[in-house]
Amino acid sequence: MQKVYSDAKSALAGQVKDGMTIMCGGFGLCGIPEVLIEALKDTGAKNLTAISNNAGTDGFGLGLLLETRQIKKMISSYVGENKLFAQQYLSGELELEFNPQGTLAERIRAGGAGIPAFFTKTGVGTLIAEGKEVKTFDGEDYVMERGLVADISLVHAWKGDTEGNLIYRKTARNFNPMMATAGKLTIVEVEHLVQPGELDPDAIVTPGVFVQRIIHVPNAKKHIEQRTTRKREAA
Amino acid sequence: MQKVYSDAKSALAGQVKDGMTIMCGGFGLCGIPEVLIEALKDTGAKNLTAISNNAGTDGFGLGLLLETRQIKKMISSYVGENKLFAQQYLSGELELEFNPQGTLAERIRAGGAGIPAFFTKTGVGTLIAEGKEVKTFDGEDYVMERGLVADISLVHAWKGDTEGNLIYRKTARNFNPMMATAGKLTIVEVEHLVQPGELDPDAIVTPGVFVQRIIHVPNAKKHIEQRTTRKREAA
Amino acid sequence: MAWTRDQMAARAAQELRDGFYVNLGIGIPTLVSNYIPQGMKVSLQSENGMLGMGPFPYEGDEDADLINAGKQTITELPTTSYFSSADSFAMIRGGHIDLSILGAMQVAENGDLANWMIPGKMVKGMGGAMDLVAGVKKVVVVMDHVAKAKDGMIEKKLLHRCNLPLTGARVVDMVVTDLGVFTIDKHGSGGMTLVELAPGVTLDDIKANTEASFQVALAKAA
Amino acid sequence: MAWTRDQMAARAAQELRDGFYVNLGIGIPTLVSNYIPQGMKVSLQSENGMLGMGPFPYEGDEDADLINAGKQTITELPTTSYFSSADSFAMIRGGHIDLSILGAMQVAENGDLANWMIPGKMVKGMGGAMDLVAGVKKVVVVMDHVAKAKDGMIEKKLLHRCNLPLTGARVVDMVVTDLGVFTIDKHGSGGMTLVELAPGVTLDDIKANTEASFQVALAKAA
Repeated sequence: MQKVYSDAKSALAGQVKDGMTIMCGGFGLCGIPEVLIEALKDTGAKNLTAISNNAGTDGFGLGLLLETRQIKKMISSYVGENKLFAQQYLSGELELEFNPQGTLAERIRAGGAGIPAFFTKTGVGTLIAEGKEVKTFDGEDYVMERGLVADISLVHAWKGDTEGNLIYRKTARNFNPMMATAGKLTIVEVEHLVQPGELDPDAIVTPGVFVQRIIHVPNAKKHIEQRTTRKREAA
Repeated sequence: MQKVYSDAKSALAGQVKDGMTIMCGGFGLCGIPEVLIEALKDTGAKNLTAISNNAGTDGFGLGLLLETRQIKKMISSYVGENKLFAQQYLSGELELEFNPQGTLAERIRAGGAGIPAFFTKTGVGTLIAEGKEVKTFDGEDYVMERGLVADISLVHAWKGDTEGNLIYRKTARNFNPMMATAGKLTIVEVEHLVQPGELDPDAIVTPGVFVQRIIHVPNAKKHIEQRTTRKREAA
Repeated sequence: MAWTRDQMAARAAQELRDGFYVNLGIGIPTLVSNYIPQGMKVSLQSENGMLGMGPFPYEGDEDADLINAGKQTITELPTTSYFSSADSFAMIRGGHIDLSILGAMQVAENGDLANWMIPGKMVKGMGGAMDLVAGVKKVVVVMDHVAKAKDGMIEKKLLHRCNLPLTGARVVDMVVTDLGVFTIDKHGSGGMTLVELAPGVTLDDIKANTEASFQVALAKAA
Repeated sequence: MAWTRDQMAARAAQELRDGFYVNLGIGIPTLVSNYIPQGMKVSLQSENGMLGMGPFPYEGDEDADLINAGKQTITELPTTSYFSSADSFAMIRGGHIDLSILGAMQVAENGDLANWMIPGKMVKGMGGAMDLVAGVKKVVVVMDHVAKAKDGMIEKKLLHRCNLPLTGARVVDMVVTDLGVFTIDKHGSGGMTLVELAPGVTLDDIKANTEASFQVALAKAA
């Protein structure tokens, strides 16, 4: 059982089919599995449903698969950074399902944890609750939300060992750990590929059982959407 | 806002009332908040409901509060190591609610996460599902289980900083992290009390927001229930 | 003389308490972090998975892996912890964050809030706003009292009922505008109460710019 | 000649596959770890929060913070990771564990399993058993074919229907007893099938000791 693949192309080879549901980690462009997304584009698979908090930006992340019109539907919480997305959505080419960000995160966590549905206060009394079961617990209303699973999850991690144990870096963690648990096939790109024993077992965030395939991306490109800084004060 | 208290007695002072629900971390005697349990006993509070995977053993952990008959009801998954428990249960002194271990863990996680109920396959078609809502999702039956919260959670951690950020050691983690999130008041004993900045922020398991009070227990007693070993092979 | 953006942020900052865990929205709410009183310990949560958010980095110190929910580069503090989006919203939904300060398009007198979509216009999504207003213990809205359209028309934002799709029903505890401060009894039947006027603003100014019914209980003289 | 405990464990070990993640119950199932074929990679999960469980420690190396679900001292491996009970059962409930091998009091021909309580006797609790049988992809029971009571009476354990309270309904895929091996079509209507006999055990021996209805499809000669 060798989990390490030489590159993104070989890790995806023969796995992606038209119409599949793909989860994609990241928040904005932070912690997205950029190399795997490019390889997903290169498979040419069409009519994909993409579950991802955002839709990338024009030319980056899932934005690439919008250009090639490979995505049929997005399940997201915020897509404000992408003009191409707006065009395709307004022209009716692209389906869109908005989820509150916490509900999206919890639906993915539930999918990976074998929980088909749960109740949350979020969205009660709003459009989000329409058509969904609402139930009262201890005098308060809650809406039922369903768990989400994917055919393939694409994940970006900071360090991973050859067993698939993963550690994330700062806010690049975001949706990656839950998505790792909710993919029937989970493929991970890691910035640092290490041997078993090199990660602190108390600090591993994603145990290897959730990871089927790993690639090493030693020079991951990273993008900053909003570069905000402060001036150094004079000494 | 000073979270660090000098000892268990002062950390509990004025907080424990008769009839409260108390969560108590640990699996068997591994990772139990032993010093806080002793202080809980010393408060003399009665008619407590204790939520804990086990009930300690005779003379250790929650076993201490069984001796003093301070516990009215236990919510647990396995209580096989405690003769006093059996006596009090069979005589009708003690109420008992069994939960499958994973359901118990998830109910506590849900309580801390603002989820009043969720569905699970566990226990469908058994005594556990009796009187509970059963619902079919995608052709399979699931039982609805409720989230759990506590008035006070008692937690044992390995390292904690003065902010309440916590790290656990090996299998002593078990129920402690979820219980830290599900207590209206969460009180933690840590083996090593450190300053902010000494813990790796990517490795913190319990962020400080969940912890209201911390005590330092530098010489924590630890107990082994089943000492199993193997022989060293001759060189 | 209405409050400036910074004065509104400073007024909202009066709702901070020592030891609070706080989530600040984009825009004026972000400015609130500049008005945390000296000696008061306030921890900022960023819903993309961080507790203990520091200020913007010095030029050259930006880290692409370290951003806030507005995708801005930020820094960490000695108290910082990182966690997943699921854990972050468990923290929010579970009621562990004390205060959320955010912007709004409309607020109704019963505490209903609309701030995520205008039908017919491009919809960007609600992000974490619905979770924040449903889960956080106290929700303070900071916004201009009225909206000024391009054609110079004024649209009221404090209404009997929101006519935009809701972000949350009965979720707002307090509204700070450039003209004054209102409290809302969101769980009870007490409705909305004007509790403070910006300097030089009169009750008549407020009445002229407010559709919502409100009581008046001014603690300070105008 | 019926199988010994070790032979039963060895037979159950034939269900292991390279790369499997496996949870082993207390008793005979624990012995299965001694029969992992050379060169096969199998990772053991312990439901109290550990993946990659090593053997018992050498004397003197016991660590009170490092135990398995049977509360026995164990060791870690280079591949080990630790996690909370919630995360552990998310792993189990979510179907990420390939195989669970556990003991039983009774198994019915439809895959029903009873192994946690006898009414009227002291009940210790189900621990993680209900979650394991509901969540793990394949469930193999290893047990004596019949129970021998103190008075010498024999009680059958493979039944039409369990008369003890269930641990799970339609959950068992395979039963390994000291007399043979059965498969169960738990999701379909195929019922129970005898697929293997222990050496020297006859079909008549099985019939005499089994209440459950079963088909016979012996792959190997007895």
